[in-house]
Amino acid sequence: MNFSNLLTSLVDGLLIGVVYGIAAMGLNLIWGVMRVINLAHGVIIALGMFGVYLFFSTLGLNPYLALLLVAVLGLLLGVLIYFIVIARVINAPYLSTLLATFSINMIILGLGTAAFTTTPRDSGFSLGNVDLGPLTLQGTRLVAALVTILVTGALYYFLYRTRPGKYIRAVANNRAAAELMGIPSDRILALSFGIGTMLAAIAGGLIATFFSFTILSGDIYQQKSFVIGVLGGLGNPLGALLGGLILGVLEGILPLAMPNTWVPVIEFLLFIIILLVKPSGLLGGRQ
Amino acid sequence: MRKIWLNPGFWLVLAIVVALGAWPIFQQDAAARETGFTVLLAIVMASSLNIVMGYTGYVSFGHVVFYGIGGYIGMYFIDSLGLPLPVAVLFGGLSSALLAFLLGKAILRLRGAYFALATIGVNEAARTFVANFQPFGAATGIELQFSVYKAYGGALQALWLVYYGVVGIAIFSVIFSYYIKTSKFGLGLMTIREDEDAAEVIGIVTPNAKTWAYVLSAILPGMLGVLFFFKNGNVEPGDAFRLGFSIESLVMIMLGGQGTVLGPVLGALGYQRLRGTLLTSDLMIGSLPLKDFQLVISGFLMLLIILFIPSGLVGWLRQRFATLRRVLA
Amino acid sequence: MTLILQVQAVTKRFGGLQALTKVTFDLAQGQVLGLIGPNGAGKTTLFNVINGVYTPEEGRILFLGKDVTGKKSYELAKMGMARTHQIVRPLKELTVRENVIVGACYGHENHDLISAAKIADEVLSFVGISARADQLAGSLNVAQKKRLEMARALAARPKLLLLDEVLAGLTPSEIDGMVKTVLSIRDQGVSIVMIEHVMKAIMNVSDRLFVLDYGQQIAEGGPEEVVHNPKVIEAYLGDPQMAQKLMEEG
Amino acid sequence: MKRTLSVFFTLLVFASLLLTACGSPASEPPAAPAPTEAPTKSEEPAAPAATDAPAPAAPEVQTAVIGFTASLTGKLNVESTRQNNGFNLWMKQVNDTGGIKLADGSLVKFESKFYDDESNKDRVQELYTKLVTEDDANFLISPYSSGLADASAVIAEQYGKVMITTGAASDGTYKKGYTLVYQAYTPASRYLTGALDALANADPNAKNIAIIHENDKFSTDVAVALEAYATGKGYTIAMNEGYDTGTTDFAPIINKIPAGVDAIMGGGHFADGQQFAKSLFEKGVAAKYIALLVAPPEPTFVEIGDAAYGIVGPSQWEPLAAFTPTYGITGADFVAAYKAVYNEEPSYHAAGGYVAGLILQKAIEDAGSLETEKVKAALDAIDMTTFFGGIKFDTSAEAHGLQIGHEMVFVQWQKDSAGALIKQVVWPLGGKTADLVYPK
Repeated sequence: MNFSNLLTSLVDGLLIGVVYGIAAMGLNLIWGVMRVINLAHGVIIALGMFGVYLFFSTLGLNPYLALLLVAVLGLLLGVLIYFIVIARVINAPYLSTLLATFSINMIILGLGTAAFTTTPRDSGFSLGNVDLGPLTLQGTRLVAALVTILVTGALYYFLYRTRPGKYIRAVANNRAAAELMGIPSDRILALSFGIGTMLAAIAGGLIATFFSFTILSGDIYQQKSFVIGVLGGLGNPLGALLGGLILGVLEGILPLAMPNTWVPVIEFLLFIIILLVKPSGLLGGRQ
Repeated sequence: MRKIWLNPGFWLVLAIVVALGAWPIFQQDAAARETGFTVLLAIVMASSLNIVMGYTGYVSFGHVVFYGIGGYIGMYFIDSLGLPLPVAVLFGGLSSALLAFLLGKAILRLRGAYFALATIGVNEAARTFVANFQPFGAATGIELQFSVYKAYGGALQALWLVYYGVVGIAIFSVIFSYYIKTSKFGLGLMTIREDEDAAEVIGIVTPNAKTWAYVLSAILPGMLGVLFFFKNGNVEPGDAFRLGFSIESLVMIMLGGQGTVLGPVLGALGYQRLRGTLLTSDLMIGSLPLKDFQLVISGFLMLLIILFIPSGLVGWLRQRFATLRRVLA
Repeated sequence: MTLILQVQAVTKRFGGLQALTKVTFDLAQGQVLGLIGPNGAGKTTLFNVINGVYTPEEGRILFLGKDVTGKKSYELAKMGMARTHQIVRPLKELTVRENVIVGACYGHENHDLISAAKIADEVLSFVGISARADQLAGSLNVAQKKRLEMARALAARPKLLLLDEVLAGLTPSEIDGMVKTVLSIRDQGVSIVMIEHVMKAIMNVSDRLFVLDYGQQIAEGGPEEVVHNPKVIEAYLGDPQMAQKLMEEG
Repeated sequence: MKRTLSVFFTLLVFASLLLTACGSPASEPPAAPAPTEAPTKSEEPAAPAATDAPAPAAPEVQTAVIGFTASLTGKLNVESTRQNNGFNLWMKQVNDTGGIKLADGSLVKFESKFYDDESNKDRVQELYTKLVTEDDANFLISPYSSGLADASAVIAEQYGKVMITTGAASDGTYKKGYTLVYQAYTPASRYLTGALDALANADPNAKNIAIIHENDKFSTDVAVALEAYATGKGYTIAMNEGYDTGTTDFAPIINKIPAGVDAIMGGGHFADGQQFAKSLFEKGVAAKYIALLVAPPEPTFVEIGDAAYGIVGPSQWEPLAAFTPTYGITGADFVAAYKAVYNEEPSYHAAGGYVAGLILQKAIEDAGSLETEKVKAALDAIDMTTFFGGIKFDTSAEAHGLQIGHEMVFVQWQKDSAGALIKQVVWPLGGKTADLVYPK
């Protein structure tokens, strides 16, 4: 193992880590605000992939323009799901919310399989490569990193500098108190769920610009999102980016030291250990 | 009051399971036997998970781990050591119990959604570990020679034998489930479910109680795993640790009513028959066969139940008709 | 006179916050100790420390003469300590009788279900909610829930009973009933530590009073003596209403 | 006593519940032929074939049911659907020509019965038992993957039904002592060995290969056999590692490929293979030869554009590979017929589905009967060339039913004169449509 090999692995890890980060962000936000583990997160990521793919390949829309549309659709879908389903179970034991979101997952997955089959799709989109010394970086991956940073920044600004964002944080902090202060918690929760699914859809859309995918592809990002959530602090959407980067780098570097198939074993053991030792996440975060 | 045999609720649930199990035997009908196998398997998975989820209030997404580990250990014993099936089944159950004991010591400290998340981690860690574990064949899994069935009088007899095993385990599982529910230990578990901190103050040794609940819920799935994979002739990591199977077990419990003895039984029966019917249905929706939409239909039904009768069928009946409580355990 | 509980220089901190500072007192067999102090004085924290919910940073707790510092709640329960919670914690999906049976089963006498059921019925009629025995605990009103909470603790046949504001939120006639119940519990030989804000009641019930303010003990002694202690009055001045009451009663 | 009475009452309630619950299976006694579904002996008035049958002295027509499960949902749904299409095409053709004539002069037509197995093992045995006992299937075709095929084989053997496997490539399945299971495809152990032969032919000096495969049963079997074959021929295995099923990010494992590797071989199934090829291209990996499982022969592989260029892949069958059949239709006819019905290029899964039917047809014709024993004897004796290639089964006790007549063909994505990517057969040399582009 030489230096350039390590460097390549590190950079590759960071690039995938950014993607993991944005994929986990929505899940983390929803958990933080309403204590709901959204088991439909993965399939919404997959819908985001199909959204960008379909706009691009059938309408010839630029994928990043398509991404905007997909984001808006994701927001609407989230608000819709909130009012139809989540609002009714949000005060029920957490098992209800788990199973409710899981049934949404089943419904979307069933419809998706009927509509798209499980044939892998590939957008075939490319922005060329950038060569930097020993590194070969794809344009699409760099843009994805950029978009993620922009989205994270925007989310940060939204949560900390705007009124609805502050409301969201107030509701996350103490829903009963926020309601007493006259914050319309129902609408704020709907907005949070909408933003959560929007982030999932954006993540999916970005992934579609460089990876092949099927309707089932969201699952793997959902699972990684759990790990990332625990790494970065469950409920802390901004920690998700950091958690994603850590996971990405681990996945990039670990295979240099061990057989590749052992990496997921390490990953999940690490997940359990962190949960046991510090359930609020390696990087702290609100409890 | 506390005597099991005087309670009609006990007889009702027992009779349902006995009848379900006996039907294919009286008919000597192989298709009924296979259907029965699927249903009874689901009943045992749901009933045993109910001990942790319904009685103790800990939602586990990792129940299938016990099924998978038991299955693997049993298959390993049959394939590599040539042990007879009943011994392998026992070992399967014991090794699952041991795993549950060790796991329980570690992760049962976590509460609520954190525990649920940890069990997902456990499932994935187990699957990826076994996929690398050479003695269990790593990714290739363990395959049995067709000739192993000869020792049991050929494949036909072996399939019946496995079926009798499952019937026995299923009957045992509901008696067991009922017994725990009406025992002092069960009362302690339900206290933990209602309020774990209060339970400690009352004097319930919660770490032990939870661990034992976990262990007791793990034994029967471990035994079932051996029977199932023996019957199929092979085991692979993906089949043994299928997260979806755990989730289906949760769904069955929700359908029937968590924390009741009858609920998981009816939930498992209903769910499996519904899926089975949808999968083999010839009905068409427009130009598309209904079976293409079985996932959508199942998801939709489940959503309706969660939104409108969250305590499940049995729970709902018990709430609506207080007089039925004695009958619906 | 045997000491049932000895609290020796107990200190408890939460991060930078000093919740209890070198709290020391003894409780003799069969006595009632009233624990008073303004809101936030650390009374419930003290209960949690005695009861094994929290482990103190410094000091020792002796129960029945044995050092039990750092022991878990359930270990203390097995030794004969029981408590009620300030905010009642009924096991909502269980019946009232089952709630009490749990107490008898897992207390220090370790009864089986059948003998526990007998004890439960006795205790339920003692606290006066036998009529509700087969209802789900979640369906009781506040006063009934408080009685249930007490019944569950009593069913354990404790040697030491920690009562956390069992009178709060009750009507005057309910308070009278509850006071009688507490006294008859004491008459059965159970030692009691009781947190209470209803001064009149606690002065009637307690053999001694112990006053906490900002985690410090500021007075201890007979009820009359304590309420005339200037330090106590000063402490309560932060809470004018309470000071007023003390003055009147004094 | 009140209590006894209530027990009694409960038992009564239960009994009535039970009757309703078990009502449906009870109403169709399994011994009687199911009246609506799957009639075993009847005319087929609806089928257009009915008009073909000569009116005078109509021979008795019986219907043989072929049962199988398919993965309509779940991760294997594409392969499974294509296979179904191919099979249905065969069935339609046979039925349209009036069916197969048996020794006793009667005609056999076919009907299929299939269920969704959701690509998982839970219900496979239940469904196959149902196919055999309730739907009265005469012959079975296996589910798509090896694990599921294993489970169904137990049932086929138990009820004495011949089962043709398609897609169940693992050699292990045929070494378990089954006697009625016959493999239509080349087994896993020979999936990539031809790719190595092709490499040796193009460049005798390329000796250093890396094997990177999906960590599942099928791909691991292929990789293990390939490593053994390669070491036997004096190759150096620079690395042999797996990746988890469902992997999308291949950068970490690609970074592990040692410098100076001549060839990269492996892969797994479609989705990962496609992504793997794409990542190799994007990371500018300088291997002279890349051969991957499953994905390259698929027409949609080309969606990844230039990344597909030069990739070699094994295929059970290719439309371009011109075998001269000794039995059944020609490749060109198959392609034309398939396109006419399904409006797409047939993949090898489609051809596999068709050939499964063709194998049964040949065996039934030779046996002149639908009886398992006779059909089995005929299958054991088959040695033919179809449009799909050679078909011959191992009849030894150790590996009964293993396919030994069929060879993989290897395709490579090349560029035509206009620069568009096209698929060419490059190996075996006898069937090639273009020379291997090497180094790619």
